[in-house]
Amino acid sequence: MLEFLVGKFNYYIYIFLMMIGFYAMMGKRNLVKKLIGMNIFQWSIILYFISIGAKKGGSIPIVEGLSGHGAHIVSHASQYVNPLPHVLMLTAIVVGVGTTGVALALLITIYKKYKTLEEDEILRKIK
Amino acid sequence: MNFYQVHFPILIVSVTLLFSFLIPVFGWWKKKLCYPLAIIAISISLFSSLIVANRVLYHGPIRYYLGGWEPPWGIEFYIDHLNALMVVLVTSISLLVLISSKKSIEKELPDKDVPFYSLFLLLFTGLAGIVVTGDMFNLYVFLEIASLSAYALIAIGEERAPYAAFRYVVLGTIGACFYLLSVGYLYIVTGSLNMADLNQILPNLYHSKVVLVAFSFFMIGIAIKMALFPLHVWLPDAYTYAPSPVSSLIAPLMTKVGIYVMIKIMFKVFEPSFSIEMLPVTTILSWVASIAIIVGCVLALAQVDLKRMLTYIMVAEVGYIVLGVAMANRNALTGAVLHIVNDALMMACLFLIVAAIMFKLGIRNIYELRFLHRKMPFTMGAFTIAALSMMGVPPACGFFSKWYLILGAIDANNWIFVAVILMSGLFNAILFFRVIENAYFEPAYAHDGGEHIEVSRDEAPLSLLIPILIMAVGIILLGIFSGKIISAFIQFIVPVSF
Amino acid sequence: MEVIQSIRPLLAVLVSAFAGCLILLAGEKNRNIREFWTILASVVKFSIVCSMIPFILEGKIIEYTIVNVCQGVSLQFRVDAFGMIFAVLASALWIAVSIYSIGYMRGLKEHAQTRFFFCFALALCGGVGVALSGNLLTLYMFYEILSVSTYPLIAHKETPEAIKAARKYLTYLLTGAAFILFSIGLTYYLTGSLDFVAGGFLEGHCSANLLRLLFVTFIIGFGSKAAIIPIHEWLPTAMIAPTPVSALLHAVAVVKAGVFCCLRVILYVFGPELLFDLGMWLILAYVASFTIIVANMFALAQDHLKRRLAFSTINNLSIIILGAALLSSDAIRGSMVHIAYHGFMKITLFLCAGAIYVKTHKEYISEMDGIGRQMPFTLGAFTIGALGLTGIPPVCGFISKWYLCLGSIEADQLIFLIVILISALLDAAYFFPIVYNAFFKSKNGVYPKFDEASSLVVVPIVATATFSVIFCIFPNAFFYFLDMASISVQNILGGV
Amino acid sequence: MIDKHESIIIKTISRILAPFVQLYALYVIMHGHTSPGGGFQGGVILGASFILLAIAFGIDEVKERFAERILTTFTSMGVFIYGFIGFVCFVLGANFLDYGILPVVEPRGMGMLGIEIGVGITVMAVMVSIFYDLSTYE
Repeated sequence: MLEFLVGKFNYYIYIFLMMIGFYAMMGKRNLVKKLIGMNIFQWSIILYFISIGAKKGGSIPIVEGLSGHGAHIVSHASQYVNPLPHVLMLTAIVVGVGTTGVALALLITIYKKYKTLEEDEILRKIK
Repeated sequence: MNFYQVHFPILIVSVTLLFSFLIPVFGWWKKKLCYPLAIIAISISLFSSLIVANRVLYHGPIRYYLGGWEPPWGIEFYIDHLNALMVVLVTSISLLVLISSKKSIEKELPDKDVPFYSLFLLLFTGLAGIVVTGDMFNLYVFLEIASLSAYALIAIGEERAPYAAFRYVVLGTIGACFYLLSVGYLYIVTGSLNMADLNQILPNLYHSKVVLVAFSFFMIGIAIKMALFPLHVWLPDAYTYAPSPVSSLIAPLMTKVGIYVMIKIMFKVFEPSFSIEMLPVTTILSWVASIAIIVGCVLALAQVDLKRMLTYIMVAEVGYIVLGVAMANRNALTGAVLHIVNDALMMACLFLIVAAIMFKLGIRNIYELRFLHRKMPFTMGAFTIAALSMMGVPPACGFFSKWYLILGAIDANNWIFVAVILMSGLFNAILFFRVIENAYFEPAYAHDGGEHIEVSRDEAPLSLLIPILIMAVGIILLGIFSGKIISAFIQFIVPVSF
Repeated sequence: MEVIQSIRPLLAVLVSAFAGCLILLAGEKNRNIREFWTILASVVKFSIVCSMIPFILEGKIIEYTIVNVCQGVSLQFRVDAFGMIFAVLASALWIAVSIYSIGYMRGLKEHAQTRFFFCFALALCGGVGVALSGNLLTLYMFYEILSVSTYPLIAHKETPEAIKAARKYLTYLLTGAAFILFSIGLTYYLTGSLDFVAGGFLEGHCSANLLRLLFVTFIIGFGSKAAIIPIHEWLPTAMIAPTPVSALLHAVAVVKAGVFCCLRVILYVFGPELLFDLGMWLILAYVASFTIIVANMFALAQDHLKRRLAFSTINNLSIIILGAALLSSDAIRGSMVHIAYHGFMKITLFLCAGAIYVKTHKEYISEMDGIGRQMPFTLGAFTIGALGLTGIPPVCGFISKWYLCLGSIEADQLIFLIVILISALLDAAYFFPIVYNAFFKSKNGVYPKFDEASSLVVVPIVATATFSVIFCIFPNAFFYFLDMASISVQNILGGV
Repeated sequence: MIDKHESIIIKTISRILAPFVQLYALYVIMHGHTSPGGGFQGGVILGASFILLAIAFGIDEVKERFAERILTTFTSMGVFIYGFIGFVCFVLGANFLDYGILPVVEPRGMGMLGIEIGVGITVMAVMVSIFYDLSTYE
């Protein structure tokens, strides 16, 4: 049982973070807190992706001792951490930044219009 | 193949991407150049998508390796019959909506037209990219491009738009993250992101828990993106308060592209047998879809605002198509894919008409649409054609997709779905005749008051009217020639195992 | 049964649609041109339809395929003898009614006349399309066009009752259409093709019960337009429409299309033998005779002239269905001929009702004492029509009733013979009082002086009345209705 | 409005620190194709240096040096570099973004570098413009 727990601890962490983010999005009334919850939600998935690529004893995916003329030297892959999730997560991070940027801009316009960020007050003002 | 034949798939996406960044620069310098630039960009994409569709028709699927890398490593654009049909659909409707948006943007959002056009092109790039790409993660990137520009476009709208857009942001991000999670899970198990590649690796992995979890995450994520019944909460507010040219672009295409992704993943990545025998996915989906149809129609009945009524009808139409897909037999799937095309056209036409009415009269309440048939005769004529097509009156295209759906339901021998499809036809009839009645027949006091209220004809501006009329004629032609479209494209889409 | 390919059926159908667009273009401003387009279209349509009669009489069938919808089904016209009867009827009467409606609309200075004539032309396009269609899908298409294009005509007055009547009209017809769509889908699923085959093509494709269910859904679907009793509600309330509408559409084109489709289903989809084995023909016969009796009872009670005529139409439609349900050769021939002859007679009655309304604004029979002296021609034609409908010899109603009686004897079903005779009796019961009041009663001794409606109104009435008499003396005059009926009976019953 | 910061310490340190941050950012961008780094990270660091100046000296000060209009052109310019390189490979016959075909001495590396520079510029410009939009609340 213990090794099952220790072996898979990164999955538990990402699920735990995800649920925190999920709760914040649903539970919290303040819109900024919802936004922070959304960020936690996104970042837990990025963390999960990075944890996929990890290998025991693997170093960062940079090929040393290569004069860089791009020849396909056979490098033993087990030495290096799997680079693909890292590349994917670059894009996911940029997407996260983009979403947060748009959401913050929305919050500013909402604040300018309703002078509050509490959801139930906004709903009352809308009706 | 000569030189330029090869590179058209990438032209569809990259030209509009670059032009969408060109427009803000021109915006500072010479404002009135933005609209022609946008038109050029999308017509180039339309031109290249037509060529691509033509080549797919005669030479079969095209594969285009971005950066020259072979599929398992690099990203590839894989265009088969389903993609070709969707690309042509997306580009043609975007072009028509763009032409019609010039006037309504100048009236509704006078100072925001430069960002509008660049975001419009970015949204188009996202949609075209989703439909063209053959790589799972690349599809996520295009999905996010489309969603982000959609969030921003919706937020430009009237007073309640930012709040509706914020709710759309939150829900849309959850959907996209679920999709990303399912890509991650598939990646752990199979080690590849390419759809065609996955199709080979997955069949012998169906019993592993990870693949089941990946499939369920994927279905929830895409259900949010296409506003399937329980997860459609964001759609009515977002599309009603968005400015009218924006809603006439997003409404017909965003949900249809979501459904395309579902079909692609359910039938092209995972084997159809997976979602029929292994997991009871099709039964669940078909029940959820039929509830979606009923709830969509009933809620639409309760609406007074014409545009909000159309959004609820769209929830029902999504249920329609998903029901066709979920019934998993040849006729039903043909009906579903044909309905994607028909419904996109009908919805675009209806939303453009609402935009024209908003532009001219500024009202959306159904019961205030008085004397419309004399004020805007052509617009109301197009509305009647689109309404008849939604109801399933034969010469228009709506009937033929309903015809295939009913055949599929009878083939699958579940009579409840046949009843649901026929019922939704009647619901649509009630919904649309309510509007036609108000628009065409003035109340009695207009007569008994002796003289006849003389109403001058002030039709919507030409640039708004021509796209509407083109779409109305298209609805009729698509109806008559649906047989040709099926034999040309949809025949090959249906997986051989049905 | 040699088949000719020719574009005539498509032209015949599209003429009125094209004329509709021209009418829209002409618009309110230049009314005379618009009226000219209507008359020209009706004449051209009638001539195209008549040009096809010689081929049909030689036993040929004209076919034309527009486009292939899915395998085994395409939008296709197949003109056979039975379809020709209804097409000739509709286009011939359209000429009479279009002349009449010009006089009527101008007489009452109605509003929105462009919309009226446009929808009229579109409705005729649907009507003739139903007559000439070759398979169930094309039939369904024109059936829907017919229902939808008559909606604005009913709501023409735009009073709340008119709008409510139109709404009721739509609910009945679109629910019926849903039933039809289901049954067409089921037939396609069972047999793989939808083309009409004289004598039926549903033989042994599935279990008897499913066939019975299919027959019931077909009859409910088409019955809603053929105004069988439980689902006839919309016809009397639709009488609020202007008289040319209720004359041509609700007496001839629309409801006849419903009966025509019922007959198509009974004779060309199921076929007499299959129906006989299923035993469904007896149930249909009982439902039809129940409708006949009850409709006549209602007619007796109506004081509003047009509602009484509406109930008499319901009664006659069920007589046609009863004739077909008896499945004997004479009965079928009688019902087919009754479609044509009833059209001519009933349109005369409706046009007279319209003329009376235009001239004296009287709608209720109780107010029409001594009107015969005031409008002798109109009421004379009314008497001829009334005589015909009760089946008295000099007018063509007699011939179809005669064949129907022969048919019911041939099918040795005496009950239905009695039903037909009772219906003739009841017809007399509610038509002759009108004639008597018109001519022999006078409002407190003073006979109104001669004052006919305008000639544009009276000429069509007299023409249709004389036609009804001619058809009795020479049943095969001009349009060879009787021959066409016997040809189609031969095809159906396999030359028995 | 983020206005001038009073304390001298903040102003002097940020004035000294800014160039080194920018230098480091350029290093990160340049070494994208062989060592850790690349367009995104470098662009963000570059953007951060301008934001640091904006916080220390106030928005208007930095806006004079780096106006809104230039920012938009920088964003577009970055994407055009990326697009231009893509189209050059496209015109020369290979697929979009296939650097192997470039007539440069070391095609793969140089092509990658060009893309990294374009992306770095765009990300820097977008970061700074997001900061401008969010902070100028009037």
